[in-house]
Amino acid sequence: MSLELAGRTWESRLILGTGGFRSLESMEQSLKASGTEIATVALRRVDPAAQGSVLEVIERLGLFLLPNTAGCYTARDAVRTARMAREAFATDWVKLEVIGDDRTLFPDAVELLRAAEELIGEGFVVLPYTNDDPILARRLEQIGCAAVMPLGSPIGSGAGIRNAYNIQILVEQAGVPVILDAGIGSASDAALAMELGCDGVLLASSVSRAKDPVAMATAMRKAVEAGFEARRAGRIPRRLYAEASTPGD
Amino acid sequence: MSLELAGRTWESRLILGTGGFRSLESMEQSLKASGTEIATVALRRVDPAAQGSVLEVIERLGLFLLPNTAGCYTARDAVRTARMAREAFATDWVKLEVIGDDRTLFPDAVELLRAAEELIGEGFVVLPYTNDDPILARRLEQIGCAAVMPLGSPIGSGAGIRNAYNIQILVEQAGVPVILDAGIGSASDAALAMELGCDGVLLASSVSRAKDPVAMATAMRKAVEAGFEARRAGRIPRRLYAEASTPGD
Amino acid sequence: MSLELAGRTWESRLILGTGGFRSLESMEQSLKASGTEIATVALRRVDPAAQGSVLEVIERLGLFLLPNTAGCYTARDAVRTARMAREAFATDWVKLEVIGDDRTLFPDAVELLRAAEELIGEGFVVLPYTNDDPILARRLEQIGCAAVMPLGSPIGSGAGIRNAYNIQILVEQAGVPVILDAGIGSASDAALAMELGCDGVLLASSVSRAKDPVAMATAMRKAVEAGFEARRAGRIPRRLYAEASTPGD
Amino acid sequence: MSLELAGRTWESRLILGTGGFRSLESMEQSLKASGTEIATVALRRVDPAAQGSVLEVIERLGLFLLPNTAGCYTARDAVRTARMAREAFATDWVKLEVIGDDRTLFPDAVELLRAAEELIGEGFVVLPYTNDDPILARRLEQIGCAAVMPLGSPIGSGAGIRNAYNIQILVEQAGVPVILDAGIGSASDAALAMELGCDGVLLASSVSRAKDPVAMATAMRKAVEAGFEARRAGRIPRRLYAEASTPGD
Amino acid sequence: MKIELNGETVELAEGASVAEAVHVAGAAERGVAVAVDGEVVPRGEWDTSALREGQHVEVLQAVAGG
Amino acid sequence: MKIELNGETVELAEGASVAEAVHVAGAAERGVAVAVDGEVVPRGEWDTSALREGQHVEVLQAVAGG
Amino acid sequence: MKIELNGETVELAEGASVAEAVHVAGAAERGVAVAVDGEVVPRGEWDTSALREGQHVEVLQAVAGG
Amino acid sequence: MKIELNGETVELAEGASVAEAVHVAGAAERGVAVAVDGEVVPRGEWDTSALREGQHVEVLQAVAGG
Repeated sequence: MSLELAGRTWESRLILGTGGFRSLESMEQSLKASGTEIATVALRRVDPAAQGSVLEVIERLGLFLLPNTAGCYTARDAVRTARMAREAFATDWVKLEVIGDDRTLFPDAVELLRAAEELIGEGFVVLPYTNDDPILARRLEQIGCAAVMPLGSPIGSGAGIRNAYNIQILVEQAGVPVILDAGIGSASDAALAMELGCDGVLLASSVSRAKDPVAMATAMRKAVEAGFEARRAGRIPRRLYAEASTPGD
Repeated sequence: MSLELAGRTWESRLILGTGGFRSLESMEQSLKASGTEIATVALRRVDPAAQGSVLEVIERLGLFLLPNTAGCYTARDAVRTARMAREAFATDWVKLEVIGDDRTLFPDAVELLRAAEELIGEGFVVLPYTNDDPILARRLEQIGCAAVMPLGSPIGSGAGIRNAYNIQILVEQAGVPVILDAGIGSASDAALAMELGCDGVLLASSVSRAKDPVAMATAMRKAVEAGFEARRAGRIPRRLYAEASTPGD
Repeated sequence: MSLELAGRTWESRLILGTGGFRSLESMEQSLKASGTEIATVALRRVDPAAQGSVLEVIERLGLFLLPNTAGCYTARDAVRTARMAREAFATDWVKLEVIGDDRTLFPDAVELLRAAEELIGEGFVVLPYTNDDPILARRLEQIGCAAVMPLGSPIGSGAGIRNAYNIQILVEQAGVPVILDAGIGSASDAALAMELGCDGVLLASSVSRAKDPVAMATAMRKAVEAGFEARRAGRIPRRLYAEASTPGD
Repeated sequence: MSLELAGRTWESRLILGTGGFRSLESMEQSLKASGTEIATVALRRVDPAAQGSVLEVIERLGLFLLPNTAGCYTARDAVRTARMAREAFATDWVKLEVIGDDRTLFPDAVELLRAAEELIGEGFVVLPYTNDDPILARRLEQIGCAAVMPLGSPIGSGAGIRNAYNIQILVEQAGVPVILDAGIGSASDAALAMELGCDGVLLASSVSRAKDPVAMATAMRKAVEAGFEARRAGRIPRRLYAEASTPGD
Repeated sequence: MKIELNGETVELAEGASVAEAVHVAGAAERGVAVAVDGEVVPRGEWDTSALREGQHVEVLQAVAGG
Repeated sequence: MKIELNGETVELAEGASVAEAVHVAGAAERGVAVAVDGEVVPRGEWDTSALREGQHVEVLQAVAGG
Repeated sequence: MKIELNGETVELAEGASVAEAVHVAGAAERGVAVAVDGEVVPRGEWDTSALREGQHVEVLQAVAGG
Repeated sequence: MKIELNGETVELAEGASVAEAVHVAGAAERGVAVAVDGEVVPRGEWDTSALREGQHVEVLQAVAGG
């Protein structure tokens, strides 16, 4: 079963960020190992000294490029960055990040909604990085976001999903795909996200900053598949006490 | 990297119990989907009415048969059952279960040690189902058990790993393979067990009693691989706050 | 050490809601047992049939009356309700609730901010019921709220504090008192809230719907004191392994 | 309601260890503030240089002295230490500790049972420090221990109760008082232990090594009372979603 | 004349005051607030402010809650 | 003579062998083990070892489990 | 004339085009976007749109991130 | 004669009593227990029980702990 986002279907439910890799080689091999079809990039001032290009890697692998608005603190910045990205990459898609502060990198609900509304009005396909508040998620959905991307814990914290209940509630109430974005630390976190009903997982640091990024990318690919299949398989209920698996016990 | 148990190597780190399946067909397909190389069986009085045979399934799939002593409450019962199993299946291997009560199905430390000592003296390869006490695990190792198999939570409870710290400590102190046995509910539990450093996972109910056992068996196969690879990949540390994945954030 | 809210000081750090009690007698005894100095009330259409009055109870106990805007889904409703409360009770204080839906009773960030801004402009002392988002909390603080009151889990759920990390972060960043509002189920939840650095706890259902509300009110009074004193006492660090308390161990 | 241990009744459900204090003064004030009626002491070789005496403190406060066998790794050592304690303090009571290793300070099930059996045969009132295994607890009860004292986490770790489910199960199955011993870090841990149904709490490091031991002792006294009263008050059930506390919400 | 009082249509004398509506609503002496067509009417004006045909009057009082 | 076979009393010919008891129990060809009065009887001795009046015979085989 | 290019003051010929600024900035052929005084300039207009003294020009390109 | 007292070799008069060893060990009046070669010696026998060459004497007292 494939993931549908804004009318396009994808075989992989894992989206990779390209930040934090030690080298373009490591990035390329990890992207390949992860099986992802979508990779995010940021926009920054031209640096003539920069070696090689993330763009070439993404094109060589035939991935779908998803620009983000990382580092924007206001709707105004985020909207301008999205417009620049549209011009630079000829894509209407944007991973919308509007950050509230630089310690938590948590989204700012008010500015996020403002930017999303503006960009949707301009015809963008908006994938907002949001917190785990189901009410905010519903607002983002109502104004026309193509998905909601709640965090599990702070970006790069590797702390996993700190409030699985909110994610569960958010998923139950969502009418668009839910992508768990930010906080994934290891494979079990990614599997849990899918078991909670998320439609996909977006991660970067857990792979790019792992001791062995390629091995972790492989692990994440399998973990997302495992969690997705486990969700569909229908797990057994949790019990306080035992339930014998051998007759007569 | 393959798992070594009592001098034999295995490609799969997932061991499946055969209890709880709705049919032999479901069992066979699930065993196949799980990729396991080892399947456990129990011994019970002959029932002439019984249709088909778990034995045929295991042989057809070319799996290694691991008899257990499920349902034994004393060392004496467990030892006798192990001897019967050796006679019936011509194997020295036994998954040793000595239960303390029928609500928790928790192992009885004293009887378990007694039975293990006796059976090892008789040349058995003993794989003991134990609790998450590192001290008991070390005693089992010291008397010659080929592995220790701590529970995550009660058999069939699907409650996952209730005390990840004890499993972590037990793994750090263990000199023989550690197989997480009992309590796995879904894929993320299996992945977590491997991330904690376990060498393998043994499960039954989470697959056999899932709505779709074959799908869950596939999920478990991938989850165990994902958790194992993630462990080796070297995860990022957990942080309270964020760590930007895009330069300049 | 006393709690300071909007220039007034209080000896008790426990605020009680008056909803959910089986009788006014039970409410009165519970309020007394809790040692609270502040009790919340709601506004509803006059019901001539209603027996007795929550107002008389609050006055008899000499408590400070804190009106809330429970049941409001828009800033407009909440503002009108607050104005009615000011007229009815001759108080500028209001516990501001603006709800996003009736299943979670989670606050609606956008409408909440709108209502808070409006009411602060009209000279109200606004105590907003908010979610555990530190960014939203800072906005509420910046526009002049006298405190922020994050939820631990949904109102009446008794699920405790589902994301202790967010509460910890919110407290670290807050410049106004933080009152843990909603989700408290038992005494340990209230103690934990204070240990996380909250300045107070607001609860209702955990006491009013307990089998023995008066006993639970007493427990909550002690738990809030215990948590507050434990926070100030400076707890020992958490360790994975042991640290002997007897010399020579 | 008072706690009954071995036929004696106690008003306080908090037992304090005397290890880890920075001074006898701090110890005395903390013991007083905790409201405890029982204090544990260890036995060591006479040190003529030692200033003052823990014994005098305990007598001055009129506390019941409970010797422990801290530092014993075998039944033989523990039994001898208990006999010495009986001789030194003219008491039949002993907190029985038989440790498995010095990193976890976890009890050794086998040696613990052996020592308990021996000491009970010699007429001791045995209060065993045990792990959170309900099966081992039942064995200790069956051979005549006056209580069982499961750990929440390693001694001095301050990690709280790592497996609340096992404590809950242990309490449900216990026929003697259950004292949560070891692992308490802060007040909420002590309250939780009582809410889980424990009859008392034994702690040392969390008070003696706190920045302000006297303040923490006060907090622990209130927390144990709060948890005990909350348990008896009958808490509300945990829900995933909200339950309005105001009519008409 | 007819007004809507707490959601129910009631008959009041022409030019009845807010105070009368409050009385009809059965409100207590204290802890009561009134809004006419969504606007709060200060207690001080209850006697003097007359109601008009078809106005919506809300009379609220304290209930346990929150 | 009477023996107890898997908990039920059955009538066998005098000096019936373990093999006959296994047959009566309806056991499959393989994956079967027998204990007489708690002692395991190796498959190799089934034909030769005769049963005596009143002995308890357990014939076990593999079942799904664990 | 002087303009501010990616935060630094640079000297360009009178009426220099956006395309020239992009060249000076050392941008790659593709994956580049330009904003002049905060307004995005479509690639199609780079050659034709002339810059004026003191304008702020931002030339951005893709970097690994997010 | 030489005995081992709390791990150290000390010289005592021939036939010195346990009580003397306790004194030498510097033990307090109360809360003290003694074991000779691993066997506890009841306080009542301290004066009367004589020590022999090479015996191991442990004199313990209460310390804060547990």
